[in-house]
Amino acid sequence: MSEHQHIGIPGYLGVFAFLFIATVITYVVALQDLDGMFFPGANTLVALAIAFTKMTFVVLFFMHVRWQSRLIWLAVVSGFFWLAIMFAYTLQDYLTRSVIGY
Amino acid sequence: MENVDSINTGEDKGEEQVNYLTNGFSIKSWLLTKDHKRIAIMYLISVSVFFVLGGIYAGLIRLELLTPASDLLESGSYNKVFTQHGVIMVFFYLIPAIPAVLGNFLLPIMIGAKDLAFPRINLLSLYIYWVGGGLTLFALMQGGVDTGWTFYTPYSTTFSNSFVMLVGLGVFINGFSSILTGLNFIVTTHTMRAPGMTWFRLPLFVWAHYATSLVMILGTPVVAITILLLAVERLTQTGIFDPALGGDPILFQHLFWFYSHPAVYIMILPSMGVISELISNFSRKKIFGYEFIAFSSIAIAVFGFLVWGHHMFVSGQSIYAGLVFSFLTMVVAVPSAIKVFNWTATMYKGSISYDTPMLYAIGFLGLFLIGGLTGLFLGSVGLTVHVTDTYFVVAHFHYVMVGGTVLGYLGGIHYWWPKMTGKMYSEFWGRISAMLVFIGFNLTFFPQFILGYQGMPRRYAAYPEEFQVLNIFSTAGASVLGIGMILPVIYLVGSLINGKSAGPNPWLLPGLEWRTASPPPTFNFEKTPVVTWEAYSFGEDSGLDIDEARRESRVSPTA
Amino acid sequence: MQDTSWVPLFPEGASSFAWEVDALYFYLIAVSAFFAIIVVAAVFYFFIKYREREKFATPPEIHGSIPLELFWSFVPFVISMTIFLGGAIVYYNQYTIPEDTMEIFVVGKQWMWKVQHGTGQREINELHVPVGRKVKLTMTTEDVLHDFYIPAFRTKADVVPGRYTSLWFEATKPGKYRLFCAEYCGLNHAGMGGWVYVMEQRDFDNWLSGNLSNQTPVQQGQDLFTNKLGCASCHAGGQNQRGAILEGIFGKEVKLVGGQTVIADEEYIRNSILNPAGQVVEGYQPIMPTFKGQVTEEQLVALVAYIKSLSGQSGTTAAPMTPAADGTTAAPANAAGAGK
Amino acid sequence: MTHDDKHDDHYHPPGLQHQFDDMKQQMDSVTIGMWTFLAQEIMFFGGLFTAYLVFRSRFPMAFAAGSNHLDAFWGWLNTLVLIVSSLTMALAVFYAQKGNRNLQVVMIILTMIFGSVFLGVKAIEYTDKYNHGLVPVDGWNKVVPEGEHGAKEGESASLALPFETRVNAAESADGGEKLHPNPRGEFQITDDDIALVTMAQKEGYLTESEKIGYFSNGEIDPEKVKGKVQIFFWIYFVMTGLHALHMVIGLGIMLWLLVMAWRNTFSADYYSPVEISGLYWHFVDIVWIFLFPLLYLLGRHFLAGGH
Ligand code: HEA
Ligand code: HEA
Ligand code: HEC
Ligand code: CUA
Ligand SMILES: [Cu+2]
Repeated sequence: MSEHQHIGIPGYLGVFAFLFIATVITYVVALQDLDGMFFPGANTLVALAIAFTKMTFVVLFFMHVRWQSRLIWLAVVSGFFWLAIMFAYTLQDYLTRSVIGY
Repeated sequence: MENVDSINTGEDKGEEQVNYLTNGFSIKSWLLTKDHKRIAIMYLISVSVFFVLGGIYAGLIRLELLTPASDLLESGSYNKVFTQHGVIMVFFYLIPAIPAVLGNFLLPIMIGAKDLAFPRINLLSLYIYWVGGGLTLFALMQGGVDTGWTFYTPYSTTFSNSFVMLVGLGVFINGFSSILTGLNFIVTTHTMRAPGMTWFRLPLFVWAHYATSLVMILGTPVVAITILLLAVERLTQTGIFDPALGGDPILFQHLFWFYSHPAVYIMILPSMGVISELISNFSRKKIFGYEFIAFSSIAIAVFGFLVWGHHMFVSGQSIYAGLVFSFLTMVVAVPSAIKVFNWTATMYKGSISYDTPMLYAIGFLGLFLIGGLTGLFLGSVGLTVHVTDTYFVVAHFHYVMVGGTVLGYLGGIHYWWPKMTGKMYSEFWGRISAMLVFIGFNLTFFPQFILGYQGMPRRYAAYPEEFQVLNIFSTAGASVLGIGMILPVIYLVGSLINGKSAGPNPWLLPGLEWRTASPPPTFNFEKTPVVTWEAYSFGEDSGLDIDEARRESRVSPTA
Repeated sequence: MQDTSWVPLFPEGASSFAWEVDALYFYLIAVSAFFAIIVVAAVFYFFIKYREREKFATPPEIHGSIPLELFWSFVPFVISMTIFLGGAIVYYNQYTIPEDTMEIFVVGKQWMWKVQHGTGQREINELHVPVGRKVKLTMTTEDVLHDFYIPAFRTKADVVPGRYTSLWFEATKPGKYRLFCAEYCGLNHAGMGGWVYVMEQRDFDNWLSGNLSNQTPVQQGQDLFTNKLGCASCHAGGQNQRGAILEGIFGKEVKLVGGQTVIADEEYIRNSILNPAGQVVEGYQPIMPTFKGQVTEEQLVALVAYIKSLSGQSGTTAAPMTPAADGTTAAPANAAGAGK
Repeated sequence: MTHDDKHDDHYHPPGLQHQFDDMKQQMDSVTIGMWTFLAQEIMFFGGLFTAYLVFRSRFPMAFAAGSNHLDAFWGWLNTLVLIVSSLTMALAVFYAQKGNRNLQVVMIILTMIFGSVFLGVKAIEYTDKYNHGLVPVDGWNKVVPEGEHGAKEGESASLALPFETRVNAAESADGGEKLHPNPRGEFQITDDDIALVTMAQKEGYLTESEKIGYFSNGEIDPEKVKGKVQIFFWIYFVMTGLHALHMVIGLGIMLWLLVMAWRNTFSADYYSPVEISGLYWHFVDIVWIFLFPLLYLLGRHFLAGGH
């Protein structure tokens, strides 16, 4: 398995630089009215997309998943998959309610 | 097969071997042990205490329901009694029962490991269980809870005057015990298998525990956080579940059932694992459709997460959601069906013994069948609208939980008793009590189906008179059931004193656990076994010396 | 529609979709019986036929069979889909509310049901509906979850605080049916029930236009107290009662929160019913709801008469209070024709 | 405990526990174990995220209003702090693998420092919420007697500059700490929040459930809006509180690592404790990566964009 695989110091710094820039972008973008410019929810979408990308980088490089066995990949993916199940099936109720009450 | 033989002779009748029980007698050697077998024994004792307590509550419930009026217990106490019965039975008995006792004891042995991957975490999980259980018992002594085991809001957050926080805390803490057990099992199954023990040579018991562990890992944290939110809301009197504060009680139900439906599979899957072992071994035949049983466990674990909304059909969730959850509920029933059919097919052309564990297994088949099929009634959304929150549900879940899991647990305890203690129990009393449990059980809970369809709501301290006759049957059955459950306690404990010595392999079975001494030594095997045979193979390749055993069987304890 | 009255231990069905639920139920019983008989018969047959004949035998190995597996996965799947479809159809009928309904409002409260008709008529723990009319209940609750359940109509729905849920039915047979609270709601959950009266339209109109009665005021008051208004759910006696003790108070001094005392005369009792928060008895929470607008003047008179009788006043023999759970005498006179 | 020793008759590399056969098995077990644990953690926080999701989808404006009371600058700073700590953590693992004790120790200490800075900033933020009556529990806020205040009412809603929350804006306008009167330490919102909702109503942004959620008799009801903002803060405190708890636990683990690293325990052959503690640390970082936009940023554009 992981015979000390990693991206070395430059690699780590590179990932860090990416995370840094992404954080700045998140912040700046949050102050723009993307909802008005594009479509409602655009702000949310962008913010979450950036967060997701950041997470992916941390998981792959800082947490070395990039070099791990399929099993570890499976563990990572299933964690998020289950989370998605919880979101999807809960919302499936809320979003299909009639508006009586709330 | 030399390695097999060398394993098989755990009983080189020479010096009394040191086994895990005789390896240190001080209290400290128990409390600080890292041996999974000792931890399992401590779990066995603790779980039994909770079972007896839960059983006493059950007795009180049944006594109160003998008459329509609420006379033995006034409604406040009755509410506490059934709540505590549910909480104790579910969280402190049924969920830990098979995994933490039988799984803990046997899983490492069955895969040929020295111990679980993380023995200290295993011990920690026991301590967490004790702390959680202790807190709950403390809360009960302070006055108990009356919210129902489901803790529905806003009653639990705002209206109940009972010890919701304390019990919630107990359940919350206990959850981590279950998470850690699951974690240990997953890792152990992945990394600790003996040479030659491939995935498809694993006993189905191990597969079942693997599937269970998945549910424990992915489900339990959700109920933990939910109960935490509930406690914080109760503490601060603001929050997200009480509509008076702008919250939403249905969100609580979603979060609660996201765990608690999969939790029913935490309860049943290990028992199904036990049944696979029992049916195959006591028919002395390879299990029919090994892969299908193995994968159906995983399928149940995964799809079990998609159906929680079937507990909320009338809760006010959207009609659309109700339909989707109903559909998925039907889909999860299929893997269970596959298992039932495979078990039945396994008996075909077997050589079936009538020993106690097998009686329990047959009992399981019948009762789980009824419990599962009535689950379909409940999953069929149009029908549930009528029967939900009635005794139909009560009957359903006792059929699966008692008829399924408890019977599987008892069968397993009998089956592995010689391994765990080195002593044979009394076969005569074993059979008697198995029959009593079966009869008493049906008498108790079958009438409740009828009551339920007639419309008797659950959690009622007093009920209209027209329901009394069936309730009398139910209470009578519970008495028989109670006797059936007490008996094993007596004769099993008795066997420790005067039971016959069991020998490493009293039934001459191929599983790895039967290839080491009874009770096993601390590190399970004298030498790491090398597995060269398929699971449940009784033929040539299993290396069992049948002729020798036959010759000996004239003096064998099972004769 | 089928007639189920011959089935032993079977509940009466009295709504337009009750028969659908029953049909689904019988279908499921048939499916269950089918599988149960197959499996149990096979198990028993094998159990006996292949019992152990010699110790430690090694019967032939059978690994399994893919076609068989597929067969017994596919068949249950198909059958379970029919169950789902059946359930879905019935559910759809139960929960999609038709047009042209008669709307009635229901408010749940620990531990009583308050019902208000479109015409303003109010009742407690009772529901009067005409036969053959589609009725829609719009429901909510003041405190915790409850569940409005009428077994004979084969329908129920949770009542959720902070929002409305609804339920509809069309009663098909005049009669008197049980009403339960089916969602656990605390102390007196088991007592939170009553009756549904299904009446011919003419009787129903009569009922709506007034509550004639030939009971004495004390009897009428007792009836109101224990059944109709649900006073007994708080004042029924026992240790857990949340309301003030009413036996023997009449004419005595009552200590109020804030230290005042008042004499419990007619006026005081009347005020206590209409404006309970105004004079709160010491040692109690001000939880008694106001009954203003729910009790007519006649009823007030009757209530006062009854409470007086609890203190042995005005020549009437003091009637011991009966528990709230027993609601069997509740039928008003003009609804009697509706019962069978 | 005694039986361990009896068993130890063959060679054990340092750090190998009795139940394992070799280091690889141990390393695999520990890694799988940690990832399984993290999957568990995902679901643990997942329950909270679900709650957030449900309420935000229902009351976006109240959440925007709540979000605007948070100081996005602090949140942003903390994100950076955590990212840096993640970097140092990754480097700690790197040096552990290299067997470089000194740099390893340095990196662990740096990680701990950044972790503490994060907690410090959190403490500042919490205090700020306490002072401004934003703790969602009545009576748990700073008591500001009537008369001692001087807060400005009716700030324009579009005043917030980058790096400034509206609370700051309102205060800096007067130059100095001015608080609303809060004699009973209740949860409070400002007129700006109501203004935001009113604005959204005018522009037709309110969803159906919001109309039910904020209105009484056809009018915006400040009490009801307040209730919804309160839910936001309740979720905010629970989420960040649990996250902070994880940070504290993480610091504890770091301390333990520091001791071990100091004693030069780790080498190219045995570094799994650093590696798996790193996994935990990064995970906690990831949670924050999501908390930051969800709690601090979403809805901010309603103000900045100047609707
Ligand atoms: C061990 C625990 C356990 C198990 C295994 C199950 C298994 C199932 N349960 Fe049960 N259930 C509970 C414990 C359990 N349940 C509890 C505790 C509650 C109540 C909680 C509370 O409210 O307090 C409950 C409540 C409950 C409800 C909600 C009732 C209500 O409150 O309204 C529903 C609804 O769908 C349901 C359905 C099912 C189904 C479809 C299965 C299926 O998995 C069953 C599958 C098995 C079979 C189907 C039998 C074998 C199959 C065949 C022989 C072939 C024929 C099959 C077909 C034609 C498909 N259960
Ligand atoms: C593992 C789970 C489990 C188990 C094993 C049992 C076992 C039993 N249960 Fe329970 N039950 C639940 C889980 C379980 N139950 C749950 C979750 C609820 C719902 C709670 C809620 O609504 O919140 C419930 C509710 C419930 C009710 C409905 C209460 C109501 O809604 O008002 C009833 C009523 O009959 C009942 C009865 C029984 C009986 C007779 C047994 C018997 O099988 C018990 C037999 C065992 C013993 C009797 C113990 C051994 C014997 C002794 C220790 C000797 C001393 C005792 C006597 C002599 C009586 N249970
Ligand atoms: C929800 C519970 C509840 C219900 C229902 C209820 N009460 Fe009460 N009642 C109380 C409580 C609590 C008090 C004492 C505090 C107070 O005076 O408000 C009280 C006080 C009274 C008093 C004054 C008693 C005294 O000792 O002076 C009278 C009279 C009374 N109730 C009559 C009635 C009648 C008549 C009804 C039905 C129409 C009724 N109550 C229904 C809870 C209830
Ligand atoms: Cu109301 Cu139960
Ligand atoms: Cu379920």
